[in-house]
Amino acid sequence: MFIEVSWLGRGGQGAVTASRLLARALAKEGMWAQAIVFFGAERRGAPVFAYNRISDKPIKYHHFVYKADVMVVFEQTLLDLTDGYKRLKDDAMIIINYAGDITKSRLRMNTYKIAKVDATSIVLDLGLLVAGIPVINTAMVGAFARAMGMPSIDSIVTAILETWPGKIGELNAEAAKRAYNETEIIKK
Amino acid sequence: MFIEVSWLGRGGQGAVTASRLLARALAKEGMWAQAIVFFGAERRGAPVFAYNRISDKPIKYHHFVYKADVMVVFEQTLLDLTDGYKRLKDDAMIIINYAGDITKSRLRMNTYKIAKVDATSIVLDLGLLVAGIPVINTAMVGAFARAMGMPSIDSIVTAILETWPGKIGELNAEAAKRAYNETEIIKK
Amino acid sequence: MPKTILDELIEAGEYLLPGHTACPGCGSVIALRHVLKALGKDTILVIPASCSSVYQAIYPKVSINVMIYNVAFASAAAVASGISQALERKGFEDVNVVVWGGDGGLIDIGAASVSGAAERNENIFVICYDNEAYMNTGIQRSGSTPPGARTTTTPIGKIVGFKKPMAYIMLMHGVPYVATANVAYPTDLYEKVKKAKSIKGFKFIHIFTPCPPGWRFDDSKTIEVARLAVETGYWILWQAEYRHGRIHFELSPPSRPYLDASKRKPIEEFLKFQGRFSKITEESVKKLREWIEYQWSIAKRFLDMSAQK
Amino acid sequence: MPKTILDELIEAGEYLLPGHTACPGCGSVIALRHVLKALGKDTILVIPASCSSVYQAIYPKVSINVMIYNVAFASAAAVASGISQALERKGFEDVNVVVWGGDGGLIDIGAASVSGAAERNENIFVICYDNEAYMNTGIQRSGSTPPGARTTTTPIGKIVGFKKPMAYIMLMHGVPYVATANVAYPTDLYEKVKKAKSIKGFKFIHIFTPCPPGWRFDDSKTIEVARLAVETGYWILWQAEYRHGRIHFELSPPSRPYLDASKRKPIEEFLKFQGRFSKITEESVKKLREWIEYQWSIAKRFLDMSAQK
Amino acid sequence: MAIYDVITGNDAAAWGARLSKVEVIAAYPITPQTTIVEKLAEWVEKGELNAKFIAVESEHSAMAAVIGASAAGVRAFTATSSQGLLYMIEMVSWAVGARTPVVMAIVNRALGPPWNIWSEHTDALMTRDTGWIQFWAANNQEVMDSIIQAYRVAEDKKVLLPAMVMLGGFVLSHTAMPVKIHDQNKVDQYLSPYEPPHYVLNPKISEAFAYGNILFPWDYAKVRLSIEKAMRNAVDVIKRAAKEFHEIFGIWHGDLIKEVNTDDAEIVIFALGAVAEQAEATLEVLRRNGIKVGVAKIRVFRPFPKEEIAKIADKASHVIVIDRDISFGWDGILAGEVKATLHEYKVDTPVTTKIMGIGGDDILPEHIEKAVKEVIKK
Amino acid sequence: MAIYDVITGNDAAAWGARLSKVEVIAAYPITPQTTIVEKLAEWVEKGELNAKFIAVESEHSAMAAVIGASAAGVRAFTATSSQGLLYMIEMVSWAVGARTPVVMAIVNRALGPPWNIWSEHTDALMTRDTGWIQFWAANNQEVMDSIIQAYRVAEDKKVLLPAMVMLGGFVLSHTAMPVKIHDQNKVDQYLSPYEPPHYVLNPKISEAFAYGNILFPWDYAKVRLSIEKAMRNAVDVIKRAAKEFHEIFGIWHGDLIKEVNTDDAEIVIFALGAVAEQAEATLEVLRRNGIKVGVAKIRVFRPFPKEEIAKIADKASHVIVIDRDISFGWDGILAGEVKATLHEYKVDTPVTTKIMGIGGDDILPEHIEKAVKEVIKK
Amino acid sequence: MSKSEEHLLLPISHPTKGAGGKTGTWRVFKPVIIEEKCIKCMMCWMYCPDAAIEVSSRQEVPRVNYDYCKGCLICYEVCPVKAIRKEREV
Amino acid sequence: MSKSEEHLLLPISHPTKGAGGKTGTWRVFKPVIIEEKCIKCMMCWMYCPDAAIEVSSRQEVPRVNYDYCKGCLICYEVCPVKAIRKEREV
Ligand SMILES: Cc1ncc(C[n+]2csc(CCOP(=O)(O)OP(=O)(O)O)c2C)c(N)n1
Ligand SMILES: Cc1ncc(C[n+]2csc(CCOP(=O)(O)OP(=O)(O)O)c2C)c(N)n1
Ligand code: SF4
Ligand code: SF4
Ligand code: SF4
Ligand code: SF4
Ligand code: SF4
Ligand code: SF4
Ligand SMILES: [Mg+2]
Ligand SMILES: [Mg+2]
Repeated sequence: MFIEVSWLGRGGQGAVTASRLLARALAKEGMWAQAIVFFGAERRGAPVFAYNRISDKPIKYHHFVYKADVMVVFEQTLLDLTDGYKRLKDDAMIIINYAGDITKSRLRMNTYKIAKVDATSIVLDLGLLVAGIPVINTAMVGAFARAMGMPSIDSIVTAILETWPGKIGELNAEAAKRAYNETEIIKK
Repeated sequence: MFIEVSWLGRGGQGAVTASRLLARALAKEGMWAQAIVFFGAERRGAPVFAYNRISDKPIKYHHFVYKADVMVVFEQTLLDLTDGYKRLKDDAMIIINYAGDITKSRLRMNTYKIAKVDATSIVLDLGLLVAGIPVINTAMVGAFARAMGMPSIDSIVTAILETWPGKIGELNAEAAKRAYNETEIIKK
Repeated sequence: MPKTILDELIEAGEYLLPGHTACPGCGSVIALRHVLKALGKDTILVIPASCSSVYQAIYPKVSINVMIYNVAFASAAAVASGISQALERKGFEDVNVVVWGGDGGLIDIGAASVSGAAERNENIFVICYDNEAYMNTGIQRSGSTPPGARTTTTPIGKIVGFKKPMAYIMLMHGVPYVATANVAYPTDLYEKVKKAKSIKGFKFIHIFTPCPPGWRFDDSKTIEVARLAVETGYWILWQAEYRHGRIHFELSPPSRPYLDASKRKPIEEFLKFQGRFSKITEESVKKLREWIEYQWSIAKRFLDMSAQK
Repeated sequence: MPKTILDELIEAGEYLLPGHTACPGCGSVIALRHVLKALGKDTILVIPASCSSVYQAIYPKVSINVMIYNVAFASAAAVASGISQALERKGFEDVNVVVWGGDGGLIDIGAASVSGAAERNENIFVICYDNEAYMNTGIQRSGSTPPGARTTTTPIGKIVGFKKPMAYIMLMHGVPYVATANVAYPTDLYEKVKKAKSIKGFKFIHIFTPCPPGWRFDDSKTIEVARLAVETGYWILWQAEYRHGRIHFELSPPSRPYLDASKRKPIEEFLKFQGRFSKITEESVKKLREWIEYQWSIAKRFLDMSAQK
Repeated sequence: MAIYDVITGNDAAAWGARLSKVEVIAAYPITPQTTIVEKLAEWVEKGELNAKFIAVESEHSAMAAVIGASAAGVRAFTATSSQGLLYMIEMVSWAVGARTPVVMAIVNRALGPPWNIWSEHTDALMTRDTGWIQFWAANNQEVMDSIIQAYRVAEDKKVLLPAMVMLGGFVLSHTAMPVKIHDQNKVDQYLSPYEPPHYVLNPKISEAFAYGNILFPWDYAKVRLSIEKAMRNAVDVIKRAAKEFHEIFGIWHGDLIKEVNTDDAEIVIFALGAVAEQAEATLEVLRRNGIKVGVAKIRVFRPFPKEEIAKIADKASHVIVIDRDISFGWDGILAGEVKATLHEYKVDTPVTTKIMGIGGDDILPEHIEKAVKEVIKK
Repeated sequence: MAIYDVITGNDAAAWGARLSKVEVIAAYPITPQTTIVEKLAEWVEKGELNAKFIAVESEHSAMAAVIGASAAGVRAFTATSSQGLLYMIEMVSWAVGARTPVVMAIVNRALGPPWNIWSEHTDALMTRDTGWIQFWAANNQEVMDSIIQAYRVAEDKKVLLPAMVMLGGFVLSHTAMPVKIHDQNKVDQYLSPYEPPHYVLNPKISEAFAYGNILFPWDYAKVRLSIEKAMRNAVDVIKRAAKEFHEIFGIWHGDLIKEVNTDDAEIVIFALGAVAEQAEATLEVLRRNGIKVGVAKIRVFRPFPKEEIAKIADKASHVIVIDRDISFGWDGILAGEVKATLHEYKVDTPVTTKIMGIGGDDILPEHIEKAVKEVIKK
Repeated sequence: MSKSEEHLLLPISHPTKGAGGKTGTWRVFKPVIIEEKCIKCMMCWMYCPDAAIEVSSRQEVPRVNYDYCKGCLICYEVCPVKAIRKEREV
Repeated sequence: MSKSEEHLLLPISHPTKGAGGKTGTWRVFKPVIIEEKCIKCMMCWMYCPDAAIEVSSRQEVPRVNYDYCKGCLICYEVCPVKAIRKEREV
């Protein structure tokens, strides 16, 4: 097994943390996972790239992911803004945070597998905001688990609670669980 | 021709300047002369070593003088204090600033050629003191000219006046001239 | 209608171009906008490593429409000295050579070069925007961080020292002009920069500029937080000129009421908005109160002094 | 007969051993003698590049009988911080960690590390002996050189800036203890160091120490020159403690009379002994007078402040 | 009990320092080093690590403070990158003359101007003359383990020199991967508390002395050359440290070098840190294509493992050195030293310098493959 | 009209700057560099040199100030030694990225601790990766002339890099010897006023722009490699500068290298600066003893004259490199680069490193003779 | 750049509006000025960190440039007459 | 030092009287205390830069240690009762 994941978010949304959480959760299930980040000169709001490499044996590669098997998109505009499609394998899966009717989105529905979740609403509902910005990262990890069938949502919850013991952790775990449950796999 | 000179003084007495003046005066007569200095960690009062190498053609050596043909000594004690004799050729000339009867000195009169001058008195007489210390360097250059027969006292005076235009220069030129005249060559 | 400062500000145009890369609600860029309006086109900004080296945007574009020279962290005041002397040597006298840097660059690592340039009375401006931590590297404590504030190197708000009173320190250098400013009072800031422009020699301006992500408050509250700093007496606005052995010190209008301590709002009002103080201990609050008292006690002394002249 | 300070000084023994390599008449070593008497055996001197790195003598011997750590020029206050924290970590609380350095090392190149250690309130002493130039390298101008003094980099006495008022600058930092001293008043110095010893945290002492070769005066006049600095009002002796938001400032007895400007001797008396001022211009003398006025104006303000407490 | 976790290289560095029970930390923030320091500050403030954290005002002061602390007899730690390393270089060099065995993590980053925060090795390589022992870590486990080993080596009485541990900026520093965090007891068994040499800067336990006053040339030359002797001694100490580490923890990162498939290799690639591991990862593809390539991961750059390098190169028909660095007007820095070594050992295997990845330019497997194929074509 | 005088190396350096009509000088005192700066300060204060002298508060600021001045379009100069050079090294490296063609004299001195003020080359060699052009002067005439040439080279539009001129501490800096001080008109003819490149930091004569903001890796890598191109261009520019200097002033110090008796030499000695001249002086005795020795005085260390060195070594049967420096855990620095070069050029002449003169330890003719004789015995 | 000038790659940046991209896509809420309510005090203009409120004289109602407004809502907060409302965007 | 410890050449200096040599040879003039005149005020002792005036209690007349006196004559200058005279030496 060798899966490459690409995360597309904005400074402040927590894409980097998401990829690390995912790696940690996968490790709990015996997987070897790397979480990589491309730091631009990010102020809050600028696009942020993060990646994972997942395998059943140690990975020694140290470059970015250029053709992802899975892309987790925090906001539709980012895909256009960053030429995201170019960095996808032909049969890749896109997991997207999207509120409305996905068929009305600008997504290239024909080309890729698609899973969607309205993470922003989940998170606003839970009051998970930092300095006014809804932090949807844990929710998106939950969505990943659902869309990819790994890791288990339990491992994710454990990883979240380890990372933030206490109230914040619980809220985030809740966000992940809800997203896990609410993710729709539009196209497989 | 290849002559190596060693100057023995104390911080504040101007041995370094003396060796440079000598080189400059010699250059006026077409000679090639180097003036080298060993800087210890000199505060005022500590022993200071300076050297010359003199030749009729360019010198490319860059080390100190270990066996001098001529040693100019600003103060008798320095010879003992610094093991000065070890740094002399067997038939070297010692030019010393000494006030009294040289035969009463601790100098090894038998081994070396000796010239003496009472530079301190000359200089005190002229009021050539810096911060209380009699500065005998120009006088000793005058003594050198007399003892070694080169350079001419005129070249020395010119070099002095170039170095310190004005009153100070004249006083120093006077010191050099007096020393030139008063130097006794005890043993040749 | 007579021309007001507001008209002047509008007519001055924008040297800070929209579409820069500062965070939403950044106090530092608000200050920079007005500083540049006062300085005008004939300006060279010397910028040490800081948020401003980043928010000006990335090669091959830049979001600031005056000359910018980005320099190493500790070097700004010295680079500016070199530029200023070179221009003088070439006969260009009326160019503003301006260091625009953060508290870390000018109050910590670059303190010796700022102090050295001040002592030599170089003909430069040193303008420090103070967001009270190393923001560009992710909110580490600086020498300008107030006691009790949480940063990533004081994660539970340990008291290390004392916010370094840089403007007073510069004042002691006996340089021609020193002032403090605050982004909530842009016309005061604008006038101070104009004033500084009219003076030859070393000018130091210290601007209070809240930082929403670094202080953990909502982006929209920048001005409110900044204003509270003045109203609680935490940040005092003043300017001072040194002339012939005397310091002429004056409180700026927004701070005048607070000379009377009873007029000041309680410090808690300033603290409560900011996540960095959310777990502040009573001990730290006491330290902060002492710090405020200290700042005012100095200001008062200088006020008398000027009165006495 | 009751024990006087003089008895104390005698009983303290000598930590500065005879046969060191300072120049005859060196003011710095006179000060060091008394500083060491006050500090005693449990002391580590951290010495940046300066005359003191040389006058302590050459390996394998040393002329000072307390622990000495010679360090790079700009690093002294930071090295001392590290030592102090290490000793605290190991449970040794009553060791004096003392920076002993010159004006160049502590007021110029090392200013940021001194200021940083002060801001962090490290438990160290920083003692600056001020001979008003870089003496060890042969009398170049420093930020502490008075206007009009000839040095090898200001060979005809060009006015560059302003002698940096370092003690006032340190005072502004709000550190527990700041004082000035003068080698002509060794008991005053001794008592100040003793006082500083009793205080935990950052202590700064600025000592005026004439240098015969650097200032070009006769070796025997060191004390006279030093005393004239006080009597002309050029050097003001004071000490100040910071406690809970307040500075407690007091003039030391030798300087008290000169609060009244009319009691001060004319500055020319101080200048005339010194070759470095032999060609001083009227303009420079004016600058010097302004500087003196400035120093006193600040002292006065702080005096009132303490009176007011 | 050891914990497995997925952590960044910077967290691994912080863990290395924590497990080594450092007593004084002084550091100054700089991207990408910051999170090392933040982690340590957090542990100290929360009482999980019994150390002093000094939030100094510059890197020069950071190194100064750890030198002071080390001289006063404690184990001291710092970390930096790029400009920060250059800003402190006077003190970096000083730590050697002071013989203070501090350990420093360097998160490699390019130098300005223009500003660039990404990975490049030139920063740490610029300090290669100073007398610091240099470890280059290829992955996060090695980061942590090398810091622990570095203290063993640095503090060894035969060595007494400071040591650096390098990790690539972002490539390792901000990349999370599985790491085994060792059991404290085992680390204690491996690394005893720091015992300073026969002098300590503490008047309560040592007689007065002075360190560092002027030495005349003849004495100075001896003292400096004694540093070279210590450096030579370090070779064996490093080997032993790696061996015992393996015995206790079961982990082997190599000692001076870690060789991968060099035995039968016609082409050997030499590289440092994560770049070497990237080359290692690429091997598989190349070997699959029938190209006999091996990788020599240079783990210790100072003392430079001349003998080992000469041996490896001797067996191969071509050497490729990948340098994520450049010495302008000269060569890749590692390449230069490999070439010099081969000349010294009379090994005439040709060496090709490949400068790659400057300023964080991503090094892809394709780049390495291409380099290998070019050499084959020749 | 040219003047002959007997002056120290430091005075010669000051004269070099003066004749080059430098416009801004910023410097900080350090033994043994001080008298360069004192001389310049004196000329400026007396109005003999129309320049600004900035008495900065540290070396970091000295280099910062000359970078600023150069960027604003003037010719700038500084000088330092040892600790001072290390203290400013961040800015030394910065000047290259800033492409400011400043010239700096380095009076070589050993590094502390312990304190030592005497000659050693390690200080300047530690900056060899930064991208500065490096001239090493063998005598006082060459000190002066190299500074003038350095401005020609540094400011050349094909180069635009800063340049250092090295002189041995005390050995040259404080040793007086005859020097021809050139006629200003001739120097003006040789060296035109500094014309900055297409941007100048002066809003009165140039449009607004920013220099130095962040570059992404792909752009950064190109920009850094362009520095390497400039360094390569420098080779020809240096040669031309030396040639024209010879034409105008009748003085030839060599260009990249000055060869002495290498033609028929069996043993060639490579060395830098006054050490090389010391070796040259020793030749006479050795040749008298029938030993065929030559000396290659390496005048330019960056760009490193690989081709020239390979050629010279190829003709000889043994090379001795005298290093007044040491890179701990490695080799003499010049020796290392010579060895690497020979490997690259497939020259198998053996190379012997001789580390001598550390911390000002005097290098005597006997030491050099001994080194040669040892090689012969082998 | 010609090949021969490659050694002189001076990375100079030019002042450009939108150098950091159309930052307007960063917003969660956007401010909307209610013309009728506005008293043209220019507080919103004065405090906008992004120079994203445009005005050429005091006689005009300021306009938000949504390409560059980052939605910090400082303008909303400082408007003395509540002439600005916020609208959810994402 | 044994061969095996050569790598550990830590140049430590030990406190020693006369570390800089017998500095007394530097003198031009030397101070001589005139016992009869001395009022034991200890000013000379207090100000001697070289700690070359010795005294163990206030009851004694101080003694000059000529091995280390550098002849600066500060003592001569500060003596309030002119109980010190100077004598030419070189
Ligand atoms: C020598 C050096 N050390 C550290 C850094 C890393 N650094 C860049 S910006 C910065 C923080 C700047 O803080 P401040 O000056 O307060 O400006 P702010 O980021 O808060 O705007 C730091 C530590 C650097 N660039 N150079
Ligand atoms: C980084 C660095 N720059 C310069 C020097 C050279 N230096 C040594 S001592 C000294 C002057 C010290 O002046 P100050 O601190 O006033 O002490 P003083 O010599 O006057 O006692 C200088 C410039 C140095 N050692 N290190
Ligand atoms: S971190 Fe703070 S100071 Fe920096 S750009 Fe963002 S808001 Fe402004
Ligand atoms: S130069 Fe001055 S300060 Fe230095 S040792 Fe001599 S007298 Fe003392
Ligand atoms: S929301 Fe912020 S950025 Fe947008 S216009 Fe208002 S103040 Fe400007
Ligand atoms: S702040 Fe409000 S009232 Fe004032 S100009 Fe802006 S919208 Fe109009
Ligand atoms: S002359 Fe100077 S050194 Fe000698 S005893 Fe008197 S004060 Fe001391
Ligand atoms: S100063 Fe004079 S009176 Fe006082 S103790 Fe010394 S010799 Fe006696
Ligand atoms: Mg800041
Ligand atoms: Mg001084």
